[in-house]
Amino acid sequence: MKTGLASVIANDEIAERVYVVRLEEPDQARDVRAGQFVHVKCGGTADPLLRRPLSVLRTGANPRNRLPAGQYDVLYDVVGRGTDLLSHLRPGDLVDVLGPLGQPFQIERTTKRLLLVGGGVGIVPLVALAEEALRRQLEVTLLAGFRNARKAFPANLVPEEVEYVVATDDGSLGHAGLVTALIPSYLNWADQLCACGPKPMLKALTELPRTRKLPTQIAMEEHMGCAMGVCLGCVVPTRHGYQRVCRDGPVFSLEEIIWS
Amino acid sequence: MKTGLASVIANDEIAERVYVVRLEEPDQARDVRAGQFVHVKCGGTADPLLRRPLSVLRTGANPRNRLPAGQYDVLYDVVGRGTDLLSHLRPGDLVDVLGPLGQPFQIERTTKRLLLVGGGVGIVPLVALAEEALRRQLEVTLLAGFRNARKAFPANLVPEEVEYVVATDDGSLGHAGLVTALIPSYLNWADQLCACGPKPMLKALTELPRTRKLPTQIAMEEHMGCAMGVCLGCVVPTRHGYQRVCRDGPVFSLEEIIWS
Amino acid sequence: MTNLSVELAPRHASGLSLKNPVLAASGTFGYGNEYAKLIDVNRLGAVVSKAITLRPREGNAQPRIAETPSGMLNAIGLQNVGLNVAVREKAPMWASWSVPVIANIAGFTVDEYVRVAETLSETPGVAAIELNISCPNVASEGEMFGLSGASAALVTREVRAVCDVPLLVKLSPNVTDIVEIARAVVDAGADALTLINTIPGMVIDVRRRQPYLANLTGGLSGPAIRPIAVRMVWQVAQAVDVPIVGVGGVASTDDALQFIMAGASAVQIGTGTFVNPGTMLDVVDGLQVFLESEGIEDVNDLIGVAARRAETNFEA
Amino acid sequence: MTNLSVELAPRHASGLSLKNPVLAASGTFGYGNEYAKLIDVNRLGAVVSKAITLRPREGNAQPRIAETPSGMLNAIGLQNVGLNVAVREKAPMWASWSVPVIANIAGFTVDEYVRVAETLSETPGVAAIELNISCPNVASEGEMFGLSGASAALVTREVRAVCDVPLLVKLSPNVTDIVEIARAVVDAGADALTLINTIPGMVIDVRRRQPYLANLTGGLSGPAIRPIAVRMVWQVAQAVDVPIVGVGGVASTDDALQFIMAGASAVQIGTGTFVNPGTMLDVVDGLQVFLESEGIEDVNDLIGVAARRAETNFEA
Ligand SMILES: Cc1cc2nc3c(=O)[nH]c(=O)nc-3n(C[C@H](O)[C@H](O)[C@H](O)COP(=O)(O)OP(=O)(O)OC[C@H]3O[C@@H](n4cnc5c(N)ncnc54)[C@H](O)[C@@H]3O)c2cc1C
Ligand SMILES: Cc1cc2nc3c(=O)[nH]c(=O)nc-3n(C[C@H](O)[C@H](O)[C@H](O)COP(=O)(O)OP(=O)(O)OC[C@H]3O[C@@H](n4cnc5c(N)ncnc54)[C@H](O)[C@@H]3O)c2cc1C
Ligand SMILES: Cc1cc2nc3c(=O)[nH]c(=O)nc-3n(C[C@H](O)[C@H](O)[C@H](O)COP(=O)(O)O)c2cc1C
Ligand SMILES: Cc1cc2nc3c(=O)[nH]c(=O)nc-3n(C[C@H](O)[C@H](O)[C@H](O)COP(=O)(O)O)c2cc1C
Ligand code: FES
Ligand code: FES
Repeated sequence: MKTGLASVIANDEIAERVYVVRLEEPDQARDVRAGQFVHVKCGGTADPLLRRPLSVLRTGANPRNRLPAGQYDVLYDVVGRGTDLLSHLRPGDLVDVLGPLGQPFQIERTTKRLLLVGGGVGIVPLVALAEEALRRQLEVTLLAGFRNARKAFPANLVPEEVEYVVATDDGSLGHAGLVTALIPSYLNWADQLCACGPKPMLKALTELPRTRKLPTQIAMEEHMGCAMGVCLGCVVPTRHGYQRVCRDGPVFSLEEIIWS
Repeated sequence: MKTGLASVIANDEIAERVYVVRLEEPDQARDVRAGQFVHVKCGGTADPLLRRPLSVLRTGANPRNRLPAGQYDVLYDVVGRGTDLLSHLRPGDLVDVLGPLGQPFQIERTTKRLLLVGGGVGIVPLVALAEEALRRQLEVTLLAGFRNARKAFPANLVPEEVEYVVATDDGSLGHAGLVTALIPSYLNWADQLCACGPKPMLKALTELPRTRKLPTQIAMEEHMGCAMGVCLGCVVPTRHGYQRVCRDGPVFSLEEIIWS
Repeated sequence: MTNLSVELAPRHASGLSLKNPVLAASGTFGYGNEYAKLIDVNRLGAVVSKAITLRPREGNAQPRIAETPSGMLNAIGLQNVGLNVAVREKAPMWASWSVPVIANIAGFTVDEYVRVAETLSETPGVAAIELNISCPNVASEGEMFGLSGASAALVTREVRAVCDVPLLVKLSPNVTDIVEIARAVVDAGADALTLINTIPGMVIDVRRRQPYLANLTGGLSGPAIRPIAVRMVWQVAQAVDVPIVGVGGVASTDDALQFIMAGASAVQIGTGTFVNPGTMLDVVDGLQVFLESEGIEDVNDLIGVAARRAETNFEA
Repeated sequence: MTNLSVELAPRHASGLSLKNPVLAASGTFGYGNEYAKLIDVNRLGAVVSKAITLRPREGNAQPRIAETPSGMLNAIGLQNVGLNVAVREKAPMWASWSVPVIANIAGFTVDEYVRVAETLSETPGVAAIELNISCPNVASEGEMFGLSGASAALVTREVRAVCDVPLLVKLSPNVTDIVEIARAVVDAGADALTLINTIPGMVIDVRRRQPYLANLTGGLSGPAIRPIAVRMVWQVAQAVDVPIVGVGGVASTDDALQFIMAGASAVQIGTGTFVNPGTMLDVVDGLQVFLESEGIEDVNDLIGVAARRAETNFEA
């Protein structure tokens, strides 16, 4: 973990208002694990003030990813002022990045078949996790939900070996409807589930028909101040009181979380 | 006068931390006169908040300037956060520009030999004025003071027909010392004087040895809020009370100003 | 179809009905004509004039303004043409416009306020008066009128007595309990409240090792103060039953909606106009678009809606 | 060669001498160890802990923070581990550091404050206590202790009586007359004053038409409030003769110098650390560079220099 000035290698629009920025910062690229995030300063002035948390999509440190060892990719959807500023970055620009931060996903030792469920940009850490899992020769299925075809990430973002199943809210690509509707048919196949996406999607996981115990980890989102565990701005209610998404998470065991 | 999104055609460093940005906004290019300025939003967020006033160096509307009719040049010294943001502009970017604003220099009908005295970026409106004067076939001398050779503007910025005399504080280019020391030898030659630069330089003009009346106009600087004449932030004390640099100026008759 | 018009003085015979809830803030729009080349002033809800005092004022020495993070300090020192010139030269111009002009008035004694208010209230072209009580009171060792309920009420009452047009009182935010002041001023006869005026601030010029502004302190305005202004509008809206005009850092339609939903019947825009002269008209258009896209027929239905929702959704 | 060290409690036997005038602000640096991987905490002048209350507190519901122009609102609700855990688990860690740790304490009754202060003041590892009086006082219908001179003085006096270590009192800016509160608190025994705490603000979520924060309001911090904080430090510095710790929006060496020149003996940095974890150490280094380049031997010579200069240069 460090604060570093990462240099922009590329910054390309891969879906409607969705960009992948490739950054070079060897220490950060080396250390990052799937599910961890970086905290990015957008623009050089006091407005917008706070950094933006963004998951790491892939790192050169994993030889499976075809990018130089000192580089890593971050994917962002342009939803507000900070991400809009990022979309104007050009190769050669410097970005102030803090990270990697947070607890990564943990693949259980016994896991052979990993089911990943992502909504929107929530699939970012799952792609990273898929790469880690493939390195360990697991079978991986990624179920991904998007608003529509224009917002869907191109299939080449996902490793070839992964079974990649897409659902869109409006049916403009893949299955029509919520991605969670796809899960039941994989429940018997999978021996671990990892998910990331909007809160309603994650909450729906608690209501899946369960015939046996399926260890489930989820990556949560909350607005962040420090991302270092001090401001207590990013907490979520858990069975052991409020936990910090930035430090105790973003990855939590599903059963820990108390849903409101 | 209008608020327009001007597009950046070029943005080049012409001396140490001094840039010329070429903008395209036909209405503004058409209307602007020497001594007028534009009020430029630097960056797209609330910090820095206020626009920055910058004089126009040359406009395509004057056929003597070799640039397309809808374009104009602005020259700026990078001294703070706003001008630093400007220095990152690249061709194709859009800049929010309000103007042209303020009262231009007026060449008197009887003037034949125009003496211009500029300090630092103060020579910008004088170059514009020189172009206007040359169009009317006047003789023009421009005395320019800079901190040092690195900060001095290249001679090709000044029209060829102008006698261009440089002084630097440290003597690294041209005469050593203050530009105002050069003025006396031109006093008999000139029949009008126009000046722009730091306050001490302008004030020194009141102490020149005068053998005859030499009509003198100066362009003043003050920090600006609105640049539209409403906030009263930019006033200077004159013989008719406080006057607004943005609206009543920036060009004033030297004798109007009350120096503190 | 959708209605943008609001009433700022329902208690007053004139009503002070505006065609939309977007006003130019005092001191940031001169006497109303300076921006005429850039925007159609008659499309505004109303224009509030620069503060008018009994006698013309020179104002403070330079520097008068300083930029701060997302804000600015000003210490203009109430430079203005004075009552006589305002009546003779500005009011006739105002009378010729379709947009109502509200005269902002300032003074250093109650008597000064009263004389300015009395004259302006009888002057054609003045639709209403906005009492700026953020001025040092000569009689109280220069403490601002707006800092205590008693002195704020006193000046309001005296002005009310001579003022035939609607009376808005503009509150200083620089107080422990804005609600107390608001209540006192409403009880003293204010038809509406404007809040907030600027917040005193200081910038030190570290090179010269002294305060940057000649006046030492200046008033902070702009987006930086918006959360404070919205909070005060919210607090006061729960406590009084006259219309509130929200002001402080509005730069967009969303910002204006924040004030309206917090309880303001209208907003004023000041520093936002310096940054972008089109801000006020953009907000007028933006409110229209918002109402249409949300299927709301009347902007009045949005006033204070956040308080009503919060009651049901939070246990606060 | 140059001296950066300052004394925060000259009236107290311990002096509370710090090696430099840069402190981590309460609530923005946890219990001091969270940033250890990023910066050398022992290079700071001091660390101020998150507020400690008698019993552990869960804090408020989400959302707790909102970004605003050049600032942020927080409504954490004093979530903390409580006195017992602080004494058992945090203080021993503090005792092992060379950097002094100042325990920030909060309470809802005078008795709570007193009990927390008494225990902490006897706990090794606690170098001083900072009294956060921006808390709702249960006995006064939840009005903050810090809003009146009387209640601020009361809690200061009671805590002073049981507190053997130096006592800093942290003032709320949300008052008409910060000088009155400052004087009252100094008379009641404060060794030093910290100002300012956050300013109450609100953001409305216009999509959902309700306040964004679950707590409705939150405290505004960050660069947006810096001019207000500098002005208050300036005012208080003219009025009291104890050291002042300036806080509010410091993000650079120049910002820290503004506070020092306005009269602060030291600065705290809060939100600035969130934005850039290196801010505090950058300021320590920057102050050193400034002193050297300006040929000033002792940072103490800069404290309040702007007031001395303004007296000679302005007629204000
Ligand atoms: C651990 C974590 C990992 C994330 N990974 C990704 C990712 O890989 N790709 C991606 O596109 N997005 C990701 N997000 C969401 C991303 O942080 C927000 O979309 C982003 O902060 C929005 O910033 P903005 O300035 O564009 O939006 P604005 O709405 O202007 O932001 C205003 C404020 O709200 C915060 N905010 C807004 N939306 C969110 C959100 N969903 N989560 C947290 N804070 C938010 C911003 O950080 C900022 O402080 C992640 C969030 C978290 C907490
Ligand atoms: C009528 C006029 C014409 C000008 N023409 C030119 C020009 O052609 N080229 C050029 O390089 N500069 C010119 N200046 C000066 C230029 O406006 C400032 O250098 C610029 O505003 C500095 O902005 P900054 O953000 O880089 O500096 P900062 O110091 O960060 O600015 C902080 C604040 O101070 C103001 N400010 C700082 N210096 C000045 C100054 N000298 N005059 C006015 N405001 C200032 C800024 O506008 C801003 O509000 C002109 C000024 C005026 C008034
Ligand atoms: C340059 C300037 C001058 C002002 N003059 C006055 C004034 O004369 N009378 C008054 O009541 N308010 C005055 N104000 C305060 C504004 O009307 C407004 O209350 C404040 O600026 C907050 O709004 P804003 O953030 O939109 O600017 C002035 C503000 C500025 C920036
Ligand atoms: C997230 C957060 C939590 C805070 N918690 C406390 C606290 O527990 N006690 C306290 O006295 N001040 C607290 N503060 C106030 C800060 O210590 C400081 O006074 C304020 O943030 C202004 O400084 P800044 O602009 O540098 O952040 C908190 C501030 C923030 C942003
Ligand atoms: S963001 Fe500050 S504790 Fe998590
Ligand atoms: S800058 Fe506002 S009056 Fe000149």
